[in-house]
Order: sequence, then C-alpha cells, then structure tokens
Amino acid sequence: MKPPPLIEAHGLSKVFGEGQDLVGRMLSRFGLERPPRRVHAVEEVSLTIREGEVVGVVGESGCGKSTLGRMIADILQPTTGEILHRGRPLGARRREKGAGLAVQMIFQDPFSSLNPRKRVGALIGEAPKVHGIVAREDLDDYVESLMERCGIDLAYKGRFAHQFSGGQRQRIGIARALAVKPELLVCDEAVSALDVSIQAQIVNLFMDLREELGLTYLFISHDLGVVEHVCDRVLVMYLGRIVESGPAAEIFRAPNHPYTKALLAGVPRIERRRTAYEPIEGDMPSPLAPPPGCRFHPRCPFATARCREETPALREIAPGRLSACHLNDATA
Amino acid sequence: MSAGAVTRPEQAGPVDPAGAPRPAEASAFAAVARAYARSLIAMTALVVFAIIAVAALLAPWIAPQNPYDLTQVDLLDNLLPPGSESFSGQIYWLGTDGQGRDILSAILYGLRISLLVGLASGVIALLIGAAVGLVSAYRGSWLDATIMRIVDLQLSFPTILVALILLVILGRGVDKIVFALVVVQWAYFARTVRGVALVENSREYIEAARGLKLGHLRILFGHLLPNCMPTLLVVATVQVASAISLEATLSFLGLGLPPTQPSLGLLIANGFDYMQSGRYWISLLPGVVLLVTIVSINVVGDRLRDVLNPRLAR
Amino acid sequence: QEVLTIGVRSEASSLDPHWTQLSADLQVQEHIFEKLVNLDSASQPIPGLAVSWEAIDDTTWEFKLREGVTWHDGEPFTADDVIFSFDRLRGGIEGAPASPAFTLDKGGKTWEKVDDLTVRVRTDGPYPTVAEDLAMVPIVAEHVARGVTASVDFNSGDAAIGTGPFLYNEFRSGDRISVVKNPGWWGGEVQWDEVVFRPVTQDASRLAALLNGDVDMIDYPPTADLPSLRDNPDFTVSSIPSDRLIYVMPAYRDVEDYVLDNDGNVMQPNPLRDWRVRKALSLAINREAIRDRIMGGASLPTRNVVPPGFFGYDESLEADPYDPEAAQALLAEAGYGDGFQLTLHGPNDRYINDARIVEAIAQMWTRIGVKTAVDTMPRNIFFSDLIRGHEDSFPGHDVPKFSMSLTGWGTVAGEATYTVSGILETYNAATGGGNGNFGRYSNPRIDARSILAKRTIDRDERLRLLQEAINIGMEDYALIPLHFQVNHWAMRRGLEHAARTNERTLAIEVRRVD
Amino acid sequence: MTRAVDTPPALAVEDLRTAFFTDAGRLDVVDGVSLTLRRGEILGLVGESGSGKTMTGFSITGLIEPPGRIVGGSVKLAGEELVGADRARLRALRGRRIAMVFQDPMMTLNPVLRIETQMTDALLAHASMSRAAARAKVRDALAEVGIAAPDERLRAYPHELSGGMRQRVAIAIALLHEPDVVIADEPTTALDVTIQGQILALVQRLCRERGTGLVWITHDLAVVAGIADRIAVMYAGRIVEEGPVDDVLDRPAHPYTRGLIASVPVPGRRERLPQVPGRMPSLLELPPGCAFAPRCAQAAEACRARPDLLPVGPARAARCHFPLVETEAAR
Amino acid sequence: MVGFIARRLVQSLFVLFVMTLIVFFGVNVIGNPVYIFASSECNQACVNGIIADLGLDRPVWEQYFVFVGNALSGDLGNSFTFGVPAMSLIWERLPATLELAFAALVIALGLGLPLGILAGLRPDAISSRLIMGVSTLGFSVPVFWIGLILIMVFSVQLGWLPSIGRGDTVSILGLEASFLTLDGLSHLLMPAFTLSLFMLAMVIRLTRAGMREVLHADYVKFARANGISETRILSVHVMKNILIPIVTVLGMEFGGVIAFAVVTESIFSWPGVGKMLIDAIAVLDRPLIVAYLVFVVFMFVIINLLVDILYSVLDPRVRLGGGAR
Ligand SMILES: Nc1ncnc2c1ncn2[C@@H]1O[C@H](COP(=O)(O)OP(=O)(O)OP(=O)(O)O)[C@@H](O)[C@H]1O
Ligand SMILES: Nc1ncnc2c1ncn2[C@@H]1O[C@H](COP(=O)(O)OP(=O)(O)OP(=O)(O)O)[C@@H](O)[C@H]1O
Ligand SMILES: [Mg+2]
Ligand SMILES: [Mg+2]
Repeated sequence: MKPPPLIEAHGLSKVFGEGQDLVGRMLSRFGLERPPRRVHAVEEVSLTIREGEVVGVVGESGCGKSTLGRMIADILQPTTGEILHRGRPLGARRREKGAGLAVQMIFQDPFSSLNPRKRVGALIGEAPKVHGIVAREDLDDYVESLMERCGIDLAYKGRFAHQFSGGQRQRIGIARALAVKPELLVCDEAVSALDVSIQAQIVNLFMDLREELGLTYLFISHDLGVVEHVCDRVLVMYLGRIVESGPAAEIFRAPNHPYTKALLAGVPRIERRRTAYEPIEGDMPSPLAPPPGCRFHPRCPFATARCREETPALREIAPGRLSACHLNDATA
Repeated sequence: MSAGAVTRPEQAGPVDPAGAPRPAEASAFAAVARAYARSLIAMTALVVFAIIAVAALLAPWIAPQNPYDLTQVDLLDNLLPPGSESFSGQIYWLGTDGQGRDILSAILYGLRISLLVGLASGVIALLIGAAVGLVSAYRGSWLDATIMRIVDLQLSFPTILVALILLVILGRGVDKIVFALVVVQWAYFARTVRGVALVENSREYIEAARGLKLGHLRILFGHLLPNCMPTLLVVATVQVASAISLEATLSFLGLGLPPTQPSLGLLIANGFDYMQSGRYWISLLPGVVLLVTIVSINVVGDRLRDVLNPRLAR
Repeated sequence: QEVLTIGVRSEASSLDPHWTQLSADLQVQEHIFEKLVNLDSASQPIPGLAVSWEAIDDTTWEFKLREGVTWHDGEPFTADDVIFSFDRLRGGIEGAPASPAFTLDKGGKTWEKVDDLTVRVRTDGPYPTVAEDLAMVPIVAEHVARGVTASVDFNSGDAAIGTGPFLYNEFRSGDRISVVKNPGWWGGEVQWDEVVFRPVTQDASRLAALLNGDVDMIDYPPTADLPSLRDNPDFTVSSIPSDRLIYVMPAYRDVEDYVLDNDGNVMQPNPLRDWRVRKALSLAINREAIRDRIMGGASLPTRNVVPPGFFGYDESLEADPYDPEAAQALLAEAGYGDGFQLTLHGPNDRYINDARIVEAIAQMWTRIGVKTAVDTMPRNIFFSDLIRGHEDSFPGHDVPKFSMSLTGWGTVAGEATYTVSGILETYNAATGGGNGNFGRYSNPRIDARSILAKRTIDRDERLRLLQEAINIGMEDYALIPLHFQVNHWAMRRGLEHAARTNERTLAIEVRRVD
Repeated sequence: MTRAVDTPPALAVEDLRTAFFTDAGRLDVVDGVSLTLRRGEILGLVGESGSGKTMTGFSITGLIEPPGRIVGGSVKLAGEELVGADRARLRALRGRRIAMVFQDPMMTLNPVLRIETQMTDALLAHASMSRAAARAKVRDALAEVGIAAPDERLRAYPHELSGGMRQRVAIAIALLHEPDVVIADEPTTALDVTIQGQILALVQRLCRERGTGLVWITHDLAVVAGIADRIAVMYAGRIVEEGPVDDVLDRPAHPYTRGLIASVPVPGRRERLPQVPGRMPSLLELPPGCAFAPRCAQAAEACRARPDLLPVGPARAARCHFPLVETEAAR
Repeated sequence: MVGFIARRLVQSLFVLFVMTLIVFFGVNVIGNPVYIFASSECNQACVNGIIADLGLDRPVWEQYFVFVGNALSGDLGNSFTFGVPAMSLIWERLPATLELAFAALVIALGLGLPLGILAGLRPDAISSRLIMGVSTLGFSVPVFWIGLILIMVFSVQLGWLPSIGRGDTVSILGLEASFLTLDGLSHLLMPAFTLSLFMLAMVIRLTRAGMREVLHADYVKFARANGISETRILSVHVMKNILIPIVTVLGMEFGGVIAFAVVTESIFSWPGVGKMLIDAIAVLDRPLIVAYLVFVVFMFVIINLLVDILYSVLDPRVRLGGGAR
C-alpha cells in the first residue's frame, strides 16, 4: 500500500463571523436586527500535498488563500473538514518531547511577523527550547547553525528585529520556522513584500532549503511569475473555492477555467511590451454575499443560465488536472 | 479599520531608512532614553520628579520634624509665617500650619502619602487591568465581550462618584483610598491594554508563536505583554497623576485621609481656610508642590508617549 | 426696598416647621411661624403667641393666647390652631426625619382648649418646663395645614402661612429662600422688605461672598479670619457665647477597645475609670491655647454644662487651669506614670473647628505621656458609631463604640434640667435618662438629684438640685468640658446684629444703623 | 504617438535635488534627477523601495513637507518653472495642469467625506460653476473611468468601495481638469492582477485620447514593460539609467538594471535566479562614488568617483563608469 | 440601531441594579441618618419613632424590595431631608447642572479647538509649546483648588465676578437659564470655566494630535495635489476627521463632567444636583443618593447613545452594530 501523503485535507471550510448574544438573538427573532454577518472564507476545499512537492496557491485578494494556509499550518481551526498529516489528524496527537512540529508558516509581513522585543537568538531558539528539540547546552550551536544555513550573519545574534532589513527579517522568520524541524512550510506571500532584488534572494533560499532538507512547500502568492517559477503544482482559488488545479506547467500553458485564463492574461510580463490590456471587468464579489451558482459567473464572459444556478463541481478534466466549470461538460 | 493593510512595510518608518542594520548594538532602552533626552522640557520634568521622589523617600531623614509625631508639633507654634523661629529655636522655613506643624516637613511627608497613594493604586490597577485586558484580547469571543461590557460599565460611571461612594461606604484611610482608586482605574488599564493587545494579537508574530505551539501563558506574558508595555507605561504615568489629583479632591470633600497624617491634598484643603486671612503658605506651598509633582509626571508621561510611539519606534 | 441677604452654612431643607429639628431649618421657619413661647437672646422664655402662662396646679398649665393675631392670609389665630398643631405633631408626620413631637411627649402632656384664647396643658406629674418645651413647638394654621402633604406643600408656599414677621416668597432649592415683610405683624414694624437666605457650604466661599458684597451677612465666618475681619473697617462681627458645650467624653466600660497600654494591649481595668486619670487629662488641656490658636480667640473655656445666664449655671465652677506637671503627677499617683495609649474620636463637620480641636487635644495629651491617636469623620458616620457603633449592638440595644470622643451638647431650652439628665444621668433607654451619655457614666448621687429636678416645679429648689448634680459630676470629672462655642456672624458695615445664644440667625435681630 | 518636438516638453526636470533634514542627518532623497516628458508620453520610473521615486514625484508637484525641502534644480511644466513658485501659483497649477495619483487607494480618499464632496471640491478648486453643474460633471467623470452606477457611487463613502474602484475614483479626480502631466505613484501596487489590468487599460486609453503625459512610478518592471514608452531606473536617489523601454529592458547599460531584470523569474526556467547580492544602502551611509559599487560585480577603483548620467546610445543615458551596452549588445 | 439601543438599555438596567444594590446596602452600613436629624434631647423612644417614620425599621433587604417595587412604578422615594419626591428634587435642580456642564462644554470647544489647531499647525513654535504647557495644568490641578483661587482673584481681590450662586435666570421652554442675562452670565463664567478646564485640556490635546496626524495623511496630500485651497482643506477635509476623536472622548467625558460638577458646584454654591449629592451624602439621605445615581446612570446611557449616534454620523466607517465598540 502506498504510504499516505504528507498532508491530506478533506472538505475544509472556514466561516468567520460574530456570534450572536442573547439580545441579538431575541431581536433577530422579531426581525429587528439582521442576523450576524458570516464570511465563508474557505468552502469545501480538499487537497493533497505529497512529500517533497511545491504546491502553489493563487487567486485574488480575499479569496481565502491565507485562511487555507493557516488551517494547514494548524493556526486556525477549520469550521468543518479535517486535515491529515501522514494519515493522522493534524495536531490531534500528543507530541512526544523532542519531536518537531509537522508544519510551519512563513508570513508575508517580515515586519510584523517577528516579535520586536526579542533578540534574534531568542526568536529562533525559543521554540526548540520549549519543545525540547535540542538540549539546553546545545541551543546556541543549534541557533547558529540555523542562522548560517539561512544566510544571517552570526554577529547579529544579539540584535532586535527592527535592526534588520526586510530580506534579512524574512531569513530570520525562515530560520525560526526551521528550528522546529517542520516537514511542510506554508509560505503565505512570503516574498511579496520584498524588493525585486531581494525577492530573488529569498526564492533562491527556499529552493536551496528544499534541496538540502527535502522540505515540502505550500506556496501562496498572487505573483504568478514567482509561482510559475517555483511550483510543481498549482491550485487556483476564487471566492473561497478551488476552481482549478494541476501541474504548474500545464496550467500556465493551457489554463482551463475561464477565471484562470483571465488571470493569466492579465499578468504583465517583462517581455510583453506596450500591451493593450483587455481585462475581465468587475471586482471579486464580497464573500459576505457570494453569488449563487458558479461564483465566477458575474464576471465570466461565457456564463450561461446553468452557471447562475448550479455550482460546478471540481472534476478531473485530464490526469492530475481538476477544474470546476460547466463548460467542460458541454465540450465533453 | 483595515485601510493600512496593503502598504508595503518598507515605508513604515523613517528610523531605518533603507532597512540597513544599524552599526551599533543599541538596546531598545538606550534608544528610548536618547530620544527622551532630546527634549529639554521633558528632561527637566524628569529631574524635578526625581528630586521630588527622592525627597519624599528620604522624608524621615531630611525633614526637620516628624509632623506625624504629636510630641513634635506644638499648637503654640501655629500659623507662623515662613522663616519664623519656634520656641525651641528651630526655624520653620516654610512656616507652620494651624496645628503648629512645620509646613516643610508636612509637605515632605504629605508627598510620601500622595505618591504612595498614586503609585500603589496605579500599580495595582495596572496589574489587574493589564491581566484582564490581555486575557480579554487574547481569548476573545464571549469572554472578551463580557469583560469589555464590565469595563464599559465601570468606565461609564464617573470616577469621582465611584470613589465618593466607595469611601463613604468603606470609611477613611490610605488603604481605603487606594482601594477606591484601584476600583476606579483598573478599567482604564484594561481597556487600553486590550486595545493595544488586540492590535498586537493580530500581528503575525503572535500567529507565529501559536504556530510554534508555544503555550498560551508563554504567548500571553512572554510575547503579548512586553509589546503592550510602552502604552501601559504611558497610561500608568497619566493615571498616577490623576490618582494623586483625585485623592486631593476627595480629601477636600472630607473623605480622604486622617487629619494627623495629611497628604498634600489634605494640607491644601485644610490650609484653604487660612488663605483669606493672608496665611497663604499653609495652602499655597503644598499646592505648588502638588502642582509641580503632577505636572512633571504628566510631562514625563507625554514625552514617553512620544518616544514610545510605535510608529516612531519601529 | 431694603433687602437683607444672608449667606448661611447649611441649607434649610423644609419650610414645614414640624418636619425636623435642624437649626438650619428652624431659623428660616422662625421668620414665618411662631410659637406660644419665644426665647430671648439668652434662650429664656418670653411671651410669644401666648401672652402669659401659669401653673394652675401641680400638673396643669394654662396658656393665655395673644389677641388680634392674624395669619398671613388674614384669618384670625385661635386656640384651635394651637390644638391642631399639637395634634398634628402627636399624630406623627409621615416621613418626617425628626419632628419635634418628643417635646410634647415629655411629661406625658395632654392638652385642651378652654376658650378661643385659652389652652390648658396637663402633665402626668409635676413637670416644671412646659413653657420651655412649648418654645420648641411652632404653631401652624389649621385652615391651611389640615390635610396637606407634609413638607411638600409648605415648600411650595401653599401651606407656608404663619403669623410671623415675614411672608413666604420663594424657595429655590439649593439657591435661595426668600421671605418678605409682613406689614401686619403684631410684634411691630419690620425693618426689612425682603430677606434672602443663600446657602454657601464652603467656609472660604461664604467669606468670599461677604467680602465681595454678594451677601450682606454670613453665619459661621471661618475662625481663622475673625481677627482680620474685626480689624477691617468695612465689616462688623457680632458674637455671643452659644448654648453649645463642647466636651470630651470618656467611656466607662471595664474594657475599652481604644484604650491600650504602651505595648498595644487592651488595658484592664480601664484607666479612664479612675477619676485621677480623667482629672489629669483635663489639666493637660490648654483651653486658652485652643481658644487663641484655633478658635480665633472665640470660645469660652468652662467647667459648666450650661452657659452663663442659663438656668443652672454655677459661677463657682471655673475652667480647669492648664497644668501639665500636676497632670503628670496625678497620672503617676494613679499608677500610670508611664502613660498609655488611646484614640480620640470626633466629627469633622459638626462643630466649629472640631477636627482641629481633636488634633490639638491629642497633641496635649501625648505630651503628658498619653499617646493619643486621632480619628475624625463626617458627622453621619461619627454619630451613628458614637451611639451604637459597637459590634455588640443589636436593634433596640445600643452600645457605643468609642472610648474617648469629642462631642457637643446644646441646651436648647435655656435651662439645665435636660442637659443634666441627658449627659450626666445614668443611661436608661426606657425613661430617656442619659440619652446623651455615650460614655455610660453612672453615679447614683447625680441620678437621684436629676430625676427629682425633673419633677420639681419650684425654681429655687430645682436650681439647687441641678447645681448639686453638676458639681458632683464635675468633681468626679464625669466628662471633661472644654468650652462653650462662641458664635459669630460677620456682616457689612452699617448692620447691627443682636446675636442670640441658640445659634439662629434671625432677620428681625439685624438692623441698619447707617 | 504624437511627438511635437518643437513645443517645450510637457514636463522638464533638471538636476532636481531634495533633501530631508532629520535628527540623524541630511538625507538626499532626490539627488540630481533629470527627466523629460512629452505630451502623450508614458515614462516608467522604476526602482527599489526607498530609492526616491515617490519623493521625486512629490518634488515635481511641490508637495514635499518639512523636514524635507527642495534644495536645487528646476521643474518646468510646459516651460513654467515650478521650483520656487509661490504657493498660490502652485495651487493654481496643481490639479489643473499637473496631477498626481497615489499608491494606496485606501489612503488617498478622505474616509469621512462622500465621494461627491471630494470630487466636486477638486473640480471647484479650478472651475467656477454651481454645485449642481459640478455634480453632473463629476458624475460623467466617474462614468468615464468605468464605474457602474455613478450616481449611487457619488453618495458613497470611500470605505464602501473596493480598492480598484477607489483607485479609479482617484484617477478620475486627477483627470478632471485634463492636466498636461499626471504622476502616478504605484497606483496598482496594492491591487489584484485583474484589477491592475483594468486600471492599466484605463490609463493607457485616457493618455492616448487626451495626450496627457504620464509618469508611472513602480517597482514592477513587468508593468512598465507593458505600458511605458520610456523608462528611468532610480537607485539611492539618483537616476542610474534612462532610455526607450525596449532598449533598456533588452540591453541594460547599468549593472543594477541588468541585475533587476535578471532577478525577475522567467517562465519555464526553474533554476536559481541570478540575484543581486546585498541591498540598497541607507541614504545616510552612501558610499562616496557610485552608490551601486558595493553590490556591483564589475566595480573597480574608478567607481569611487561619482559617475555622471552620460549618453550610452540614441536617446539613452546611464550613470556608470563601465556601461554594459556595447559588450552586452550582442546578447 | 434598534439592537444597539436595546443592548444599551439592557446594559444600563444591569448597572442600575448593581448600583442600587451597592448603594442601598453600603449606605446602610455606614451610618444612620436618624442621629443627624434627632436633637440632643430626643430619647430612645423618640429615635425609634423617627426610624419608623423613615421606614428604616424594616430589614434592609425588605426595604430594598419595597424600593425596587416603587422604582418600577416610577417612584424613587421621598428624600429623608426634604420630604419631597427625590426625583422631583433632581428635576428641579437638574437644569442648573446641565447649564453649567454645557457652558463648560462650549468653553472647552470654543477655546480648545482654535488653540489646538494653532498648536497643531506649528508644533514647534513657542506659542504652541506654551499652549501645550498650560494645557497640562488642566489635567493636573485639582478642580477645587483652581476654583478657590479663581474666587480669590476675581471675586475677592478684583471684585469683577460674583462668587456664589446662579444669578438672574430667564425661563426658556420652561427651563431656567442664566446665560441669557448679563447677571446670570457673570455668575456662570467662573464655575463653567473651572469645570471646563479638564475638557479644555483634552480638546487642545486631541485637536493637536489630530492635526498632526491628519495633516500628514495621504488624503490631505491628495487634496493639496488637486489644488484645493488650504482653508477648504482645513475646515472640511481635516476638521471632520479631527472632530471624530474629539466627539468620542468628549462624549465619554461629559458624564464625568456632570459628576465632577459635584466639586465645582460645592465651591461656587451652584444650585445644581451635584451640590445636592454632597449634602445628601453628608446626611445619608439614601433615597436622594440612590435617585441621583439612578438619574446619572440614565443620563449616561442617553449621552453615550447620542455620542455613538453622532459618532456614526461623523464617521461613516462606523456602523451602529453589535455590542462591542
Ligand atoms: N479573522 C477573520 N475574521 C473575519 N473575516 C476574516 C478573517 N480572516 C479573513 N477573513 C475574511 O476571509 C476572506 C478570506 O481571507 P484571506 O485572508 O484568507 O484571503 P487571501 O486570499 O489571503 O487574501 P490576500 O491576498 O489579501 O491576503 C476575506 O474576505 C477576509 O475578509
Ligand atoms: N519624512 C521623511 N523623513 C526622512 N526621510 C524620508 C521621509 N520620507 C521619505 N524619506 C526617505 O526618502 C527616501 C526616498 O523615499 P521614497 O518614498 O521616495 O522611496 P520610493 O522609491 O518611493 O520607495 P517605495 O517604493 O517604497 O515607495 C527613503 O530612503 C525614505 O526613507
Ligand atoms: Mg493573505
Ligand atoms: Mg513610494
């Protein structure tokens, strides 16, 4: 039997929304108050991440990429659905002393993701110390080896985060994540905030670490160029749902879903000069009031009556490729 | 309001223009101290406050008289103007009050009580308020809602009334005053801390700490609390000042401290009856000291607010 | 328009004369309402609405009413009004905090109308002070006061119809009460067209209001300012010793919570039970210093319980001299040469400079080795603790709390009978004896004389009994008298005020002299 | 493209210098910038964060605030000097002849005023008409930038609009008076790809139709490649390279430009990205000569002297002692 | 909106409940008003009579239930001292306090806004530093002290202003107002100024802080970039943003100001509810104390509600919604 994949998620959903207090419940019973607003940030998402893979997640702002990432990284509890790590529920089992954590997250904002009141040594060393991953006396060496691996000057061990540039902070964040020996790194827009020239440095660092440590990545980004560069497989999200997934190269070469197509068409590329842009019109609808049927139909140039009523399922359209579009049925 | 969510952080602050590491291993404290020292007024206020605090601390050793020891106070020396000499040849530099108490000594001892009241209530209220506020922000949901309702209730009730009622019910004494002030003030701290903690809590380093499975207590007190400290400190200075001022007002209303152990506020209140008969020193001098004390604390607090401003510090 | 504006320390709460016994209320009410018997400035009874009274037998007093008196609305004043007023009080006034009904209860009084101008009062035994008692009972008009809501209708003016020198004009709570001249007053021409009482609680503010001319006259000028006011040609000060005795009251239980030895243990026996200790404490008090240094020269050091001119005053009793050496010697003789500790309690908003006096006494006692702590508090707390603050109290059984306290006693009726009974007689809840005796002092020799005096109509005999009782008490230092308060009023130049002993400020006693 | 060579350029910036006088010292945030913009031309101004792009924009429009100050150089708007012009004149020109769009659409609109108020205020600043007329005009302007239901939107507050819509409102405001020059400071950086596409299309069209000269500030080379005619690259307050977009992107003359271009991931190539080592220095600690020298592979002794912006080809210039054009031309 | 108000009401009912409980039992613990009213010659029987008259002879909890029962029907009891329904006493004196508080508010805004704007426009100028320095005093100095000093200087020494009371009033809409007569105004000036000091300092600070923040905001820069005139920017674009925190904070503090009137009224003998409270506390007039507090809480609820509504008007980003603010 095949070993279970590193991470397997089934039917993940996440609903945000204020609960309702007693008064509110009473009032809404009499129709005096609107029921609380609920955001379905992620809906019915299933995915599999195999060991050693780099999986990209792309989509517009607010489509639920970060929420998905956070759930996978065990920072947010999914409202429904479950996440299995090597076949066992994530975070459910008791960790034995000294074992690493399965998943770690690298954050978008290198300025807010480091505690400003801790020195670099403590930032990196705290978690392995708490979890007993290294012996107390080896901690210094351990921290230094991580710093070296992530390209941080050892002389800076006693500094505070605010004394570093964005790129260096991101390195510190990576070192901090690596310190608990994760198997999967969830990179949520990990390079988006960095300058062009620094971005390349960090992307390279990720690739190096992947090779050296055999890490697996869930790479969340809206920068399609970077995603195309680093990912093996790509998930395209729209309004909380996955609309298309498949090997990166194929998706970028021949996108199937109209949304993916539009997304790729809109990306400026350095080799496309004086482009006449023909963008999809309209903004992404508010997740508070998602449109019925296919979530994309209000902006979709090919939308039919069916798209307005029936939510398309994510279906295999080719080996390893899934798409959620009624148009595929029509052609098939 | 999430308006700022998309600014690129590199533009956040001028402290570190291009994100280059600073050459010196400057500790945060030294940086704050340096920034603080740049204002002459604030430095003066700090020095003045330090002098006042030291004088209050050393009162038993530097005061010419123990104004609480009734054998040292002589009614026959009462109402002497500044610079007068007593029967026993002692000089009352700032005069005496209606009981023959040396004003200088009374001020020094009164400062002790006023500062004690201010600091004690400030610190206790801070501890309670900070703990409540932190937990509230961190736990969120119904606990947060409940705590904040209570805080709202407390805050919606004017301080002076609460203190008045409590003192009427509890009776008089330093401990009672401190208690009343704590009851009045904790909510301010709780709300401020919660506000700051909510902001900090939404920062990614807290999420990172959760992702690292660091444990709630450690996150609360090791990560969240230190980052709320600057704001807390500022609120604390303001609250200490207002506690001192409130105690003075309560003493004035006759609900403060026992008359043989006057705080500055009580000295002022007692001395006011003598004001119109030209014995200004009994009320005016303690008043000036109270004023200088509170102003200096406020100025220090203001400056701290400026230099600890996260927008400047990060 | 002659307007007199008076700044008063306490605001009158009601114009219903049967509502309270607070001086602040009474002094305003007295402008509108009158009593059968008036008190002169030395609190001695003089004719009021009654022109004369006599005891027609041991238990019956007959009062002849004044003829031709009319109410402010023109109705004639008759015996029916008197009977109505007495009945109204006896019936109890709904919600009244402290109506003067008890003065009618004393001696078990009953009353009847003889004719329109004659009223008889009967008592359940020989009872000498009926006239003094009736000086506390204002008379209201039956035709307006019947069926009105107590206090409310008086404050609005509807029922505030009396026979007095002034008519109700305006009652603005917290701001002013104004009365205007009654042109038809039987007592003669009234000088002021209007009199306005303005409450100014803060001493300093009240003085300021006088100084800048907002008011013409104030009561209780701060004592600290008395010397400068006297020196100021723009202002006049009037003064008179009041009937209020300020004294220190020791407590006599075997064990007192606030009397400790030098190590802080409760002492047994209680040293305050030793008269030498009490005398020592009295000798240690420098009453002149208190007078000069705290009271602005205005107090009357004393060893009496009623002021000069009052029935029962004994000239032979002179205030104790200040003699700390003798005091220390007495302490040593009593076996307390090393001193002990006690706490002196007192109010801080009741008597003139009360907290300051407490502090000064503490100073003086500490000097002879009795280390005295001070605890002063607002009067509401002080009096309820004083009377029944001890933890052993339960409803119907009052146990005082303090071991030594500063308090005062006002001899309202101008005569010593109820003063002796109140503060020197043994406490007896049933008879009302010793109702001000919160030290629980008890001396059969005093009790015998005091109880007898209450039943003795013959003035000379009563005077002898009272003076004997007072002398016994003073010899024994049952309590330690300090002084009689001297009350002051300050007014702008051009006013003259015949001050009265019972502390009230009456406009008819103020006249223009320029 | 219309190229009226004989008339003065829409915007001519000559040796513009702006400095901030801070506690830590003097920062030359704009250090001798020269630019020329013709009518209808789109100039891309690229550079890393902190390189002085925004400050260049503010300096041109006279919006530098203390402790900053323009310390030298000239800005000519259709021949009229702006540096040193009095406040009233500057105010009269701003919004009418030269306009600016800011990076963050969340922050550029006043959160407590209705869109209508903000737009009519901007309109009435330079035109006298009734509020009603202004409203009608403003409504048309909104429709023109592709906002559906403009009447409804006029009543809205900024927070009720999406980021893309807000940016369109800002653009509509900037274009109200059909200015000669618009400076767009990273107006799409905060927006999604699909919205960015909409805005780019809009701006392109408007410039083409109205002949407005546009300075498009960005750090994204790809965007510039898509819309700009010419490109200027900034580094540490200075322009290091300038020229037609194809020339610069295909044959960069400055090593920094080349590094930038190289570090953009290229589709299909999964190998390590060539990276420029190090990072841009703090303006407080600039090396004496060429600011890029510490990160430059070819740096030599000569680089200790400050290079000038010199022509390296037709209509091109670079600030390098060793421009790469000749050697790399054959690439 | 409905939910918002409903929540507020539930909340304030709860406060009322807790507060009456505390005050009722608390006041009972401290002392007994009877001993203040009783004359020295009043014996035990007489005292018992009074206690019965005031209804104090019943157990406290029973008294409390009676109170709650009456309160629900709108009767908060009669004042022990005045014998008048406590609520009517408060109504009688309320206008004076409100007038004082509003006058203070007007002074705080009228003086504070211009000063704050001045200080915010040129933060480093000497005048700005001076303004800020003086505003520190407003926070620091106890109110009673200022009040007494003012009396000393302006009433006693200079004789310009009266020191006590309210002066002539004119009746408008059935309420007595003193600000419409010269005499009334002269009486109002000092107490209102004293009371306003704290708010004044606050307004100055908030305005200055707001100016400093808003002046540098992108949207102000954008307005400038569009050539909108400075006056228009300041008076509309900047001002509306600045007013938001000021309104919120002032709204929160306004209740406190009414409460702090306790001190001011006592010093200036202003016939308002605050002075009455002090007197009521001195004689333990429990019905009056409780009624005052009930009224204060009620007032707060209303003020807070108004402020929240005003706030949502000023700041379109705020929705009146769930409980938490
Ligand atoms: N804590 C939260 N409470 C309420 N709503 C939330 C919360 N976090 C996210 N959301 C909402 O969930 C939706 C998805 O948010 P998410 O952050 O996952 O999007 P994203 O794809 O990461 O967007 P971006 O590209 O802007 O980071 C958004 O509409 C967001 O407003
Ligand atoms: N108020 C200021 N005080 C001091 N320095 C400033 C100030 N504003 C900007 N700077 C500095 O000026 C330099 C140029 O800033 P500018 O905003 O022009 O950069 P930019 O190229 O627009 O960067 P970004 O791409 O991040 O917007 C930076 O180093 C910045 O730190
Ligand atoms: Mg995200
Ligand atoms: Mg910029």
